[in-house]
Amino acid sequence: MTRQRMTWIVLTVVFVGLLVARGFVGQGLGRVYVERGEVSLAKDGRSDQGEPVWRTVPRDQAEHAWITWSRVTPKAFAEAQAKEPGQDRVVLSWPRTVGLWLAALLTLAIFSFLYADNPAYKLSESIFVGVSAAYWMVVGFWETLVPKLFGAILPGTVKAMVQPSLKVPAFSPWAPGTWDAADPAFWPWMQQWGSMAIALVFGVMMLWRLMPRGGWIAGWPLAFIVGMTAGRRMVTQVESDLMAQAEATMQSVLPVTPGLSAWDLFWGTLPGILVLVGVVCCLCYFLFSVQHRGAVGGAARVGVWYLMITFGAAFGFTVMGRIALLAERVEFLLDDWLWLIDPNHLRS
Amino acid sequence: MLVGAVLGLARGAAAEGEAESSDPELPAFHEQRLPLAAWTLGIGLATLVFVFRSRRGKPPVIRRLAALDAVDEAIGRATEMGRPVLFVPGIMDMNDIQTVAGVTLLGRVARTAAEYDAQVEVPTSRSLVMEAARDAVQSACLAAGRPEAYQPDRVHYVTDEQFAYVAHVTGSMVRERPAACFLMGTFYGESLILAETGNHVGAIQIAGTGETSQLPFFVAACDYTLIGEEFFVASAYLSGEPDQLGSVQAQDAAKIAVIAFVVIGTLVATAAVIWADAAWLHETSDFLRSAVGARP
Amino acid sequence: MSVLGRLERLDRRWIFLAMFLVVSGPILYMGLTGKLFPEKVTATTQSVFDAVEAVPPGERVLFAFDFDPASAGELQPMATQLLRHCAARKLRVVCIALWPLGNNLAEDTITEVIHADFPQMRDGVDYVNLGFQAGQEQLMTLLTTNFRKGFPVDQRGRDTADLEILEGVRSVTDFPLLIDVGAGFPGSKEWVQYVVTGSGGKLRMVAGTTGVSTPQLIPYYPHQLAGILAGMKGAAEYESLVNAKIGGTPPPRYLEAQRRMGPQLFGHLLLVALIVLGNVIHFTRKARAAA
Amino acid sequence: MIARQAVPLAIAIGAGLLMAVSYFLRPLGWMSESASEIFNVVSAIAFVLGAGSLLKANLSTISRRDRGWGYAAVTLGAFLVTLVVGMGKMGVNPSPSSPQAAWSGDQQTAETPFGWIYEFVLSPLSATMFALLAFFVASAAFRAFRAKNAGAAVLLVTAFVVLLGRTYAGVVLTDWMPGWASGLRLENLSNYLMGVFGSAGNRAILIGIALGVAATSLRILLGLDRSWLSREGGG
Repeated sequence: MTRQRMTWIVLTVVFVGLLVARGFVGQGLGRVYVERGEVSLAKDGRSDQGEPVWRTVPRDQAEHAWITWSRVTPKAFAEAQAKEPGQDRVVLSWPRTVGLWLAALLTLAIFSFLYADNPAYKLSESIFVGVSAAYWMVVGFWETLVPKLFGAILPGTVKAMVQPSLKVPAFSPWAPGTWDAADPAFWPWMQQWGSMAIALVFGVMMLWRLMPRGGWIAGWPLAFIVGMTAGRRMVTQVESDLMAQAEATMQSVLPVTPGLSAWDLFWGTLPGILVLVGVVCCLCYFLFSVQHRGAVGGAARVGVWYLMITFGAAFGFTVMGRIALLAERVEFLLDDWLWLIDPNHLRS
Repeated sequence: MLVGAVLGLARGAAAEGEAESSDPELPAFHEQRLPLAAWTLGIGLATLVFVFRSRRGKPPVIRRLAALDAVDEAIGRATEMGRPVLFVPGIMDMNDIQTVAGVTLLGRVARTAAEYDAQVEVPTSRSLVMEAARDAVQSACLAAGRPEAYQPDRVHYVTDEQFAYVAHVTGSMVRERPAACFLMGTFYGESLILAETGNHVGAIQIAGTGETSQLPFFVAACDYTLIGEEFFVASAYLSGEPDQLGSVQAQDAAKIAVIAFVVIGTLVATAAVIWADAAWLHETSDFLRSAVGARP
Repeated sequence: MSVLGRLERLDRRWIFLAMFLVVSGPILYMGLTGKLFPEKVTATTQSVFDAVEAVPPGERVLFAFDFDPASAGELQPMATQLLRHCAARKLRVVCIALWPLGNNLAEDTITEVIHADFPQMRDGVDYVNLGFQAGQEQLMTLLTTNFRKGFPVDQRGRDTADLEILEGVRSVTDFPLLIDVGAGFPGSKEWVQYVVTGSGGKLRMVAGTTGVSTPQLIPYYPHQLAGILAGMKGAAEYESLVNAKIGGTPPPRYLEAQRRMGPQLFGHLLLVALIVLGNVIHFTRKARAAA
Repeated sequence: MIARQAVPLAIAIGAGLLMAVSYFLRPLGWMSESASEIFNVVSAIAFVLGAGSLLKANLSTISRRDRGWGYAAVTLGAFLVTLVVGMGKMGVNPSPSSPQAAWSGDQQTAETPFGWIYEFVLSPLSATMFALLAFFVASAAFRAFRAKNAGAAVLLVTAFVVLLGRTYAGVVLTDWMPGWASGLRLENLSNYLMGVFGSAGNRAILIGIALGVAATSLRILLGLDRSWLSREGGG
């Protein structure tokens, strides 16, 4: 048996032992409680736009009714039980309790990668990739394709099934007789519908890659995207970075307040001069078609120093947030899962 | 349908134009963006001038960039060791210019790899980037005269989720032990996770990004880093074509113009504080500042 | 093997273990004992506190929620304490959001602070939430000329022209103080560039921001920005200042940032120690190589 | 070859020039909005290609019984389950304001299966992966922050000052300094380093990036750099 495998076994056994022990001490650990609520609705006339309006009614008169569950603290469960033992309004949620344990185990599995690659990490990595790829596809479908593409091309269906607030236009692309250029809603609709039609054509071209022949057509939408990105970034980047940063630097290095002592004047002027020198020297470092010798070389060397200070300081400032992220995960394990600490007084 | 769509867009434009131009305060041209137009045209003209000069046989000499001179060495090492080369084009989509720059660089790296007979692995975090990267690698193999070296499955999509992508890439780094890692594109928090793992498996690492918040981590953890603008000249540098080198020279010309503006602008602004009564100094200062987009 | 040799070949997993211990140790200690580590207030934080103190009671302040749940870990404690400080000073607070999810966070903060601890404050008179409006920096520019056009209705659909709290407000400069809690674009930097710089000193601004984006704001302090709460540490310092001002034993939700500072303190010290150790090894080896 | 080379180049140049020009002309202002909507939709449609690549890679690993094929099966299973649950909005109640539309409900709450997957699988995994950074920051600080040359020394001294200046310990360490030397207190020193040297460095980097982006875009729009274009296409 290798030393590494030995370490794994010892760690796992000790950990499971502690976990079992924890389960029998005090309040135990890792449970989620929920409170039941009800939604029961009946139609209450129609709005000015002809949409049905719904109001809450007693359960037996409802046309649509369902039960909701919202998360509450273990303290709320204890209080509800103390008031009325055996009540069924606040109960233990099995799906969420299982979820909490799954989340905790996945968290530990990812941390185990720090020791070495191992089956637990590989398993959670596989789950992570599969779930997240599907997750973003689902989000892309329901948040982009349905409201934008289908909303423009099949507005009636989208309104009936998904998005009742959608305004169905009075125009149809297939029936030019319905077009009314005087209607203020017409041109915005034309724009929306037109872009979605182009998007659909481009999308089909992209998917042609899956066909045995003619996959080169996917190069067209890609070319559109690359060109569009290049054209837009060319101007916006010059505006927001080049010009804005140059403007920020073109300030008087002297403090505007009159009547300062020589000492204050010196300290007040220094930052402006240092910034100017720094910007110029760093830009010299970025000169590519000039060899870094002589004056340019000297300036470039100073520029490198400035860049190193910039990176060092940014590193120092960024580290904070990183440690906070780890602290959050540790709090999740100790507080939500193991119930070892209770800083927010959720259980007592 | 496409015709109708284009027509619709054109008419939509006309209508919006009417609606807006009926407001006398809003002329068709964004006049506050006049300085921007001047800068953009200036950079464009400089590019044309220097490209033509370069074509006429005066290509500029570009200073050496150690990170890019190391590309051949890194790929050669991968070939010798029989290990793959990993290329990560960032985690953003094709509507980010850094991803576009990363994909053009992938084309250069893949060409060298095809010549050296090294395998390039490209996991991507976006479907469109996968398609663009496949195109780039395929044309690189073709240009290297080895079309059979192109294996589309080596350029594959993983997931759009930032950290699931990172989990997969770091996991496969530890398992496949690439000899060289290229991290070229837009990176956020994951930059250091990738760079430290690559370092741990002993890969030569060359990184490049324009994401200023991540540069410190790449500088600390990678062997070579293309800092900001260096990342954007990398593709031109590696191509060695006179046209592209000419455009790099245009970048320098624009940079010298910016330096001149900044130095003169600061001096004039300072002078305007010292001689507060001299109206012409204030006017000059305001003019210079408005030329870089300052609003009165 | 010598100590130096061992340290040079130190398995990085020992460093990982050390990091885990210095972060989880303080969390466990503070969680079990309820004790906090002390805070020494730095100048940037003190000036935020002073700027809020300088606004006379009854005046209005504009409070922008420009973040989302992803950065709420660092920023929510700041937002909570800033709102609590304003309410305790009897300032009238107008909340807005330039990030779509900022609106929910503003609502949560109002519930947590005003509804719970300042029930006498009246919606629409002493505080209001105008909700989210799209438009980013264009919206900011619009607010400098026509505030009500930027926010025509409040979160509950009331016309802002009828709100008592906005009586006489024509532009954003009619507020003496702007508080921005921001995580990125659009956020504090844009407020400075598009609103504060053009106000000619009429509008003062304080910002609460994440550790990652702090470097971009420091150049504006102390002229355009009267104060900055920088990341977790800024939040913790400000929390201790507000708790000291209000007095009494604060409920646990008002100690969140200070609780998070325990792991920060030891984490930073570990990093400093690691840098020192790394260089000691480096220079000792160099000296030996030279000898 | 025209359809494969010349047309895409023409499309790219046309789209790029239109986007650039539309930024200056008010009547064309709608273009950028339309273009980004087109991009979003094309990118959402292209998910099919990503899914295809994912399925193909994992299925071939499974069918070849490659090392680790079991993990490929897990990925595939997780992918399909999430996809079916999410696409069908399974177990999602309609929105209370419009119960007549069956699919109007929000599936981001933990009550729904899809929301459960987000809250208990995706979100903890993502947060934990992000938290690994704290460990890597530590190992990088030990390994990489050594004064090998002048530049590296400057880098590490700055990081050192800022790190100390951001803790209680560092603040207390230099708290004794008298008022006239308050600029040397660690917290003020770190602000000064960032505010003066850091902002000069950042400005120059941003100006450089802007020029780099403009030149890269021009190289694409002038057809100088065509390495992104497909030579053969298909695949």
